[in-house]
Amino acid sequence: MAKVLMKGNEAIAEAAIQAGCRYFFGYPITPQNEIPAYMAKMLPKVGGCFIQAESEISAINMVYGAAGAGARVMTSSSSPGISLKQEGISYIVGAELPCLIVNIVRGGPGLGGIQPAQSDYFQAVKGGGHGDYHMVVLAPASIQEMVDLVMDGFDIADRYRNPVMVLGDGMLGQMMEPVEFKERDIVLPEKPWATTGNKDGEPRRIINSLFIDAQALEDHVHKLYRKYDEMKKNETRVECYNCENAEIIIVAYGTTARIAKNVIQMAAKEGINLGLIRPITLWPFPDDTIDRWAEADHTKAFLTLEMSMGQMVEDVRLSVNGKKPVYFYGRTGGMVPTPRAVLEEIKKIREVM
Amino acid sequence: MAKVLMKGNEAIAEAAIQAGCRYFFGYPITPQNEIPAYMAKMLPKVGGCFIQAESEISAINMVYGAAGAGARVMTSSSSPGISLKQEGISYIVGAELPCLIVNIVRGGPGLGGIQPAQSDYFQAVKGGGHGDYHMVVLAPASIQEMVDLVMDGFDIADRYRNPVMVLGDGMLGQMMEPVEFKERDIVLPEKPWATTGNKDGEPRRIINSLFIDAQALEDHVHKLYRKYDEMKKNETRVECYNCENAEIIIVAYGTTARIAKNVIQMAAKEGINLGLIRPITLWPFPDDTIDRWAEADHTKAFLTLEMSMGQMVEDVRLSVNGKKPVYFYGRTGGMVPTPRAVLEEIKKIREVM
Amino acid sequence: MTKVFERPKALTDKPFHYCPGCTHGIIHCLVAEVIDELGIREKTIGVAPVGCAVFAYEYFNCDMHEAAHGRAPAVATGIKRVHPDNVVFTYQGDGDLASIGIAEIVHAANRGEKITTIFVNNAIYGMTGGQMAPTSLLGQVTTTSPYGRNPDTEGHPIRVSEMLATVEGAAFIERVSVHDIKNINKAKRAIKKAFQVQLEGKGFAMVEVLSTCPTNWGMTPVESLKWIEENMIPYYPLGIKKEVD
Amino acid sequence: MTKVFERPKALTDKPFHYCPGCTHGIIHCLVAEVIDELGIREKTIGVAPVGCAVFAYEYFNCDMHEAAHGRAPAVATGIKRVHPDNVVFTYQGDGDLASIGIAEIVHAANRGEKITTIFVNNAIYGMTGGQMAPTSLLGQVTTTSPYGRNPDTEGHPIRVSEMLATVEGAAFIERVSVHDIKNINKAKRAIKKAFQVQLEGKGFAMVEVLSTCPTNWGMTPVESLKWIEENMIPYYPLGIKKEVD
Amino acid sequence: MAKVTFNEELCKGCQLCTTVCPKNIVIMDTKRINSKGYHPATVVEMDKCIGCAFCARICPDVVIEVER
Amino acid sequence: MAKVTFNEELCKGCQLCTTVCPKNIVIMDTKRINSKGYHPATVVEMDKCIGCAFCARICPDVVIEVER
Amino acid sequence: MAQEIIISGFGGQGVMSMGQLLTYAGMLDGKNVSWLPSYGPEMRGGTANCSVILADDMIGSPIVTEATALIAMNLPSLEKFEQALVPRGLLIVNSSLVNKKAKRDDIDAYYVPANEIADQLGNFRVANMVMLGAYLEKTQAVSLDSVMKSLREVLGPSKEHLIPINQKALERGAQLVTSIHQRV
Amino acid sequence: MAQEIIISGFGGQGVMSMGQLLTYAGMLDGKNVSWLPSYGPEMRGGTANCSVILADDMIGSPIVTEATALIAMNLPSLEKFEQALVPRGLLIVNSSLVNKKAKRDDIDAYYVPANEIADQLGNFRVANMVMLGAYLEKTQAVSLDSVMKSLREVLGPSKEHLIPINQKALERGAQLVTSIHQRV
Ligand SMILES: Cc1ncc(C[n+]2csc(CCOP(=O)(O)OP(=O)(O)O)c2C)c(N)n1
Ligand SMILES: Cc1ncc(C[n+]2csc(CCOP(=O)(O)OP(=O)(O)O)c2C)c(N)n1
Ligand code: SF4
Ligand code: SF4
Ligand code: SF4
Ligand code: SF4
Ligand code: SF4
Ligand code: SF4
Ligand SMILES: [Mg+2]
Ligand SMILES: [Mg+2]
Repeated sequence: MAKVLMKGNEAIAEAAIQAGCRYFFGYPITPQNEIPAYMAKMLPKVGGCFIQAESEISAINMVYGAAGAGARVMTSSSSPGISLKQEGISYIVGAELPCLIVNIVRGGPGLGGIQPAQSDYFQAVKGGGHGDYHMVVLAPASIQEMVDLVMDGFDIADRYRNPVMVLGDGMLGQMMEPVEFKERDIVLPEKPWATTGNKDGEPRRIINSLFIDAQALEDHVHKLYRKYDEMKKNETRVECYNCENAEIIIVAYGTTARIAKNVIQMAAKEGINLGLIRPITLWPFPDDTIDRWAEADHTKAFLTLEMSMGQMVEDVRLSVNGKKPVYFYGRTGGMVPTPRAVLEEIKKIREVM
Repeated sequence: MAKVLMKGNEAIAEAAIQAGCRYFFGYPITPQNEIPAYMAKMLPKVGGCFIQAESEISAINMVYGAAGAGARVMTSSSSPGISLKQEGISYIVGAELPCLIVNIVRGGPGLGGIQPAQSDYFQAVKGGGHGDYHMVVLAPASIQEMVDLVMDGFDIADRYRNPVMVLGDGMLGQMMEPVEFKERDIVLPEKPWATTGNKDGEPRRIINSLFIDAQALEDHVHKLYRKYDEMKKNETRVECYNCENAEIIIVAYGTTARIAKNVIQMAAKEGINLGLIRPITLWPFPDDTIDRWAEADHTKAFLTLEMSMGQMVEDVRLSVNGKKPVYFYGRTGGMVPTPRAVLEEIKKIREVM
Repeated sequence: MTKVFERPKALTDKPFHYCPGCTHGIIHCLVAEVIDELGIREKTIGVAPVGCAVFAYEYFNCDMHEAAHGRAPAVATGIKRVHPDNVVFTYQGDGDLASIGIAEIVHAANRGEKITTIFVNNAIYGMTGGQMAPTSLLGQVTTTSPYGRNPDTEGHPIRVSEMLATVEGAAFIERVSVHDIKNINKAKRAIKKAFQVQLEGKGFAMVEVLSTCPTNWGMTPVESLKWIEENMIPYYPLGIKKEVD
Repeated sequence: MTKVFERPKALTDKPFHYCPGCTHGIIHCLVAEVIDELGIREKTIGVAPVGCAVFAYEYFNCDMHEAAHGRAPAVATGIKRVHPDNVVFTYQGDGDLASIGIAEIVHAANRGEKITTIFVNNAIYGMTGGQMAPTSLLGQVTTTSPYGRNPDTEGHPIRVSEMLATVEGAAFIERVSVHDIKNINKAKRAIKKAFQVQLEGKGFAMVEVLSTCPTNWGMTPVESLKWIEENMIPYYPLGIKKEVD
Repeated sequence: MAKVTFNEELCKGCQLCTTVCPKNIVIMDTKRINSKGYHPATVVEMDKCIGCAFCARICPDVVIEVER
Repeated sequence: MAKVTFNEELCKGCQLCTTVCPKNIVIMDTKRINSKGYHPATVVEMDKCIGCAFCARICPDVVIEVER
Repeated sequence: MAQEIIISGFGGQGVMSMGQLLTYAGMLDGKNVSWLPSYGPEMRGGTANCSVILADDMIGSPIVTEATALIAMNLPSLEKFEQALVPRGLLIVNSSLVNKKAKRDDIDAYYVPANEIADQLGNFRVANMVMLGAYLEKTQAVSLDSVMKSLREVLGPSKEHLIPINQKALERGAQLVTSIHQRV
Repeated sequence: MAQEIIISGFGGQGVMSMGQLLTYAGMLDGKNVSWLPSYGPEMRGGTANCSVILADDMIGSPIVTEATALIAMNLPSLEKFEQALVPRGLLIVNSSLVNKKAKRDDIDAYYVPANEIADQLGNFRVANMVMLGAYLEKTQAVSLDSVMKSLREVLGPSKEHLIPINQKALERGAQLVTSIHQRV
């Protein structure tokens, strides 16, 4: 198919529809409003259903219901709205249901602002909700990748019966880039566990996250963690760019990874050899990859680049485990780092190194 | 004052009242129901006000209003209810208001169970809500400490104009121990920023977390982080027990720290020298203390003991930074580790060490 | 001899965990009988609340979904939109529906969501040990209204059926009681009607059932039935609050 | 010569950020005048919503608290309970109050919380760029009802005032409009009444004000006033819905 | 001619059934105790039973079956 | 004898004031443009003004002061 | 040595208050003490139990997993907790409701018809005190003095009149285990 | 070399669509392209702006902080973004609404009375196309062909009739900057 020029948010919505998603439940919030608007327009045309829920809490619980009923279903929001969904997300994990949750992050805390940010990393990756759980968290860095990851995301969610989160930001949601919708065979999996009405003689289907007996709950959590081990094995994704001889490796995802590439180009002109490790899955985190590059002699240090006060940097430090110094540079509250400022920071690091 | 025998939950409530807390907004949930019940009974007697809010979301927003109005105010809940409060907590941080939030943790994810757990560590410590923020998180290990930390918690909250969380669990909430309410001079600080009515000629008081200009929001977040630096410097608390010659140091907080002490005693009988580092503040985390013991020659390894699938262990690893191996043992879903099982685990570690 | 009363097919064999004399059990039985009588067991999907009826998924012999506290109407909406030809019902307590979940029920009703809601009003939070509900009566002593519910600070008991009757999407709303045989029979007819309204695609249907909580009311089961009659019904008048043809 | 109209003292000097012709500005002005006339500026604490009026804290010249989306009534409750002698009001849009915040307003009203709510119903989400509100009219085209609001799937517009009038704690509820001078004057009287009810400690008071959103309605400001008159008022009848002595 | 059967192990001794029998033949068997620890309800003088099923109708634990 | 004063910089050119003046003397000044980019409202024939303040009353941006 | 006790029975048998009384008395005796209830929906009609620890040393976990004593007020309690007793642990069974014997033979078991005795004393509610009396007699874990003080505290002035019957029940329980040695 | 353009003006001046058109055309020309709007409440009546990048290489950040060109449709835009231009950067000012000159002297500035020209052409809405024509003439950033194709795409069949006037506007803008060299 030919390339089309599309806003990130609209591309997400279109990708979802092309991936067979027919149900969307959401509540308006900037900077992701193009997603529900697109869904409201297009879903009725393909026999699907869009509901503007009365709140984010209702939205995630409609998702909970629809996912339990076997649908390929999605919701999207931005930071404060995602905070409201935390209880629901924890339930969906507990009940082992697949769905896609999009967070187009804006500056926080509180009402904060509406400019792009990456300050919901912890919430997405460590678990903003209660209890032991994880989600695969996908972090696209271009509109094309958004499309691809949204489509993959639904498959991953179904494969493990676990919600998947796409973590974007206001910049990725609002910008336009050419994008291609590759043809895919959409095979929606059988869902023999879904509530569809209990046919006589068949076992009932029960969607539930309550395990009143502590031992039963522990067994259940262990079951979830066996799935997480599988996800770690099979779903970890990462891009390494120019790392081969890099003196300093930048670790960045999404928008800041794009900036990092500018920095690398600028630095190359000044004879400074930088690399980039770009986690595409923030969970599972590509710790092995980082560890491997930490082992390399040419790698003198890491710089984690984020639009936050330093969140992913903890996972980078855990991966590097003391082998090399890990520095941090970040802007927050909707400020986007300029390539030049990052380069200056790197020069400072080279001086103390 | 003489010791009295009290349930953990009731002790929390009584401590709050003795600390001058006069406003409580909450919603019932097991296993913390004794807190609102106690408050409902006692607050009217001291001229205070208890409201059972219509939901946890309303409760945290009533707290938001009352804190903005200058009150010493508190809410409590358990895991699913705390998830629902995440947006509100993020707002309270953003608006720089003091309050005390109690989480008597139960097993998750989802509806989970009602038995004690420590699986909300990430949520409490990394930020379950959106945006860059932190709270001081206090982790008592006895009813006496609950009382003391609740009282301190209010002071810390006021000192920094930031919410403080007390992280207990169903066991600490339900058990009874003798407790002493030490006399304290309660001096409630002046709150010249609180909404009380704008006297002519004085500047208006505005409680707000919106900073629509990204640079203004970043400045605001930097201001918060300067407070966090202060908190790290002044508020970190930790207990070290028997670490002097310990071969393996257990890191555990709250209920599991109690169990760790049993383990240490049992081990001593078998000639095994174990120590315990017990973080009392989970944030700020006592990384310096752990680092110091990691440097010690006698320390061969750490074992993090949690009632979760492994959450605090990440902070332990970050503190140890590769200097010594860090092992993990945990039970989850409401299962409480037995001292004997932990000792067995330690013996296994000693074999591979 | 023919059976004139036996365990409905739409109930599983699992014994109820409810306290002795708790009328949750009667209401379960009525819902199950209606499902049997309408012959819709195979296409019914139930949504259980968080409350004493949390284990409803173990009792109703159909596909079931355990919702988060208060969110059953949203969960039911999700299910119903995916399976518009199935019958979807929620079973909710007064804490669940009238307190934390009031937004969800108002908007499900307002959307005219084609679901059936069984609203069990026992004027208290049973499961969590007897806290005040929005429906607790004035003066009622609970663990969180230890001096009796005071209208000045806690407001008056909320009449949810009357409130929901004001929204357009509500097609059928009736309040019933189960404190004696006559009323139990009426309750069953109301529940049947509420399912029929859904089958006919008319919109949202709800039956509010006045129910007991002997344990947290601190009464015997027999006294509790009397308390419904003497204290609840005068404040919560029985009858149809809304019916759309 | 004496001033017959000037900027109320209870407004700051800050120019409004509202779109040209948006009647949020008129409503702000009315609230401020009432505060001035009642002489309560020094004891009034306002609660701003999330919505186009989010910056209300910059405009009302009294202590202000910016609430989370929909939660203004809870925030106001917290403030009022701490300062029962102050005057506390919320200013909320229809997305804020009737959608995400419906639970908070129902329960503040039901508790008889002694606060005053100014509810600005413009049948749309202004701030986020024109999504459907629960109050959007049937057939109304918005970004999330691109084919016009359809009652079968989205339900009918909700009449919040009528609904809240059913709860006991509501002491005064009136719906007004600001589409012409006569109605603006009526609106002011209603707002004044709603503050007086609070001052007299009678309970919860709310004024629903029909308001325009020229930007997202896609009309000129003048056309918008007409649209209120011709389309909104027939569905949302003006007048007092509840008044307790 | 009617017959009621009690699934005694399910009975929680709540006594509701005893209040509705028009023939007053349902009573609590205070001599026996089931495995849940309750005195179960039972019928004396079964021949008086008219099979109205009131007892079954009000039983919250679906203890009673009625035949007629 | 009445007088209206426009704080022109605040005017957003919405025209609401022009629709309510009983004397029809409020008009948009299409020749001028304020710093926000709007044509401001103004009064011609001020002597006809009766000081009813309708224009001020309906102005959403509190642009107008009226004296009488 | 620390006393680690499990007390278990139906809800309504006074299991929790018996544990609290013992804990309170331990505190008055200057010991370190803890009391931990089981909580959860199984409280509804099912069994209730609590853990009590009385120790001279610091108390770690308040959960009793290796009990020095078990007071079993009904059959499910005996079946559930018998295996938690340490070797030579003390078992006291309410033989009024439990018609089975313990399976283990490495423990000290006593069978006390607590309900009958309580009935004889004229108040079926004091069956728990009969059991507690038996336990105290066998272990001397806390002083009778402290138990009586605690009782006064717990009952409060309005129930002062119940003190004598409670005391009687304690005494009868104590007598019983000294006289009828039903050691297995 | 990559073109990094900031286009800025009042809401309603067609700033966003001008940017999208340019981006679309760049895509048709086989370039890597990105378009990024400013968004936020300041859109309401205040200024709106967007960043456009047209590059042969990969595009990193889509935010233009070092602009090769600035198209300023009103005064606040000039004041806000002038300093973002690289040395020798291209500035095109809508002199119909801006009566100030650029402060910097290390840039190429052109003053185009876009509103007047649009009015002359009979549709005030095409002022943006006049500015775009000027920009294209100076940079040849994308082919006119692609611009016309994009226009057709963007306008759709229902507005097909507007193509000629838009084309005219483009041409007039181009002519202007070749004739009147208002280099500072
Ligand atoms: C988010 C959340 N908040 C609170 C709870 C605790 N909780 C469980 S049931 C319940 C109320 C039950 O009352 P009701 O709905 O009236 O049902 P009943 O038990 O009376 O039948 C509450 C508050 C919870 N599980 N989740
Ligand atoms: C939790 C949360 N959800 C969503 C939003 C986004 N949001 C901001 S304002 C608004 C709705 C505004 O509509 P309304 O209340 O009708 O006010 P209006 O702008 O029309 O005056 C929404 C959904 C938010 N800020 N926070
Ligand atoms: S607590 Fe009350 S509502 Fe719950 S089962 Fe027992 S009697 Fe019924
Ligand atoms: S968007 Fe609508 S409601 Fe908001 S300021 Fe503009 S016109 Fe008013
Ligand atoms: S069926 Fe009727 S008559 Fe027979 S025992 Fe039951 S209630 Fe009595
Ligand atoms: S009503 Fe049912 S449970 Fe109650 S006593 Fe009668 S048979 Fe037993
Ligand atoms: S005060 Fe009245 S008459 Fe005078 S200009 Fe205004 S509207 Fe017209
Ligand atoms: S109503 Fe006010 S803002 Fe509108 S045109 Fe008149 S003066 Fe200007
Ligand atoms: Mg209830
Ligand atoms: Mg609105």
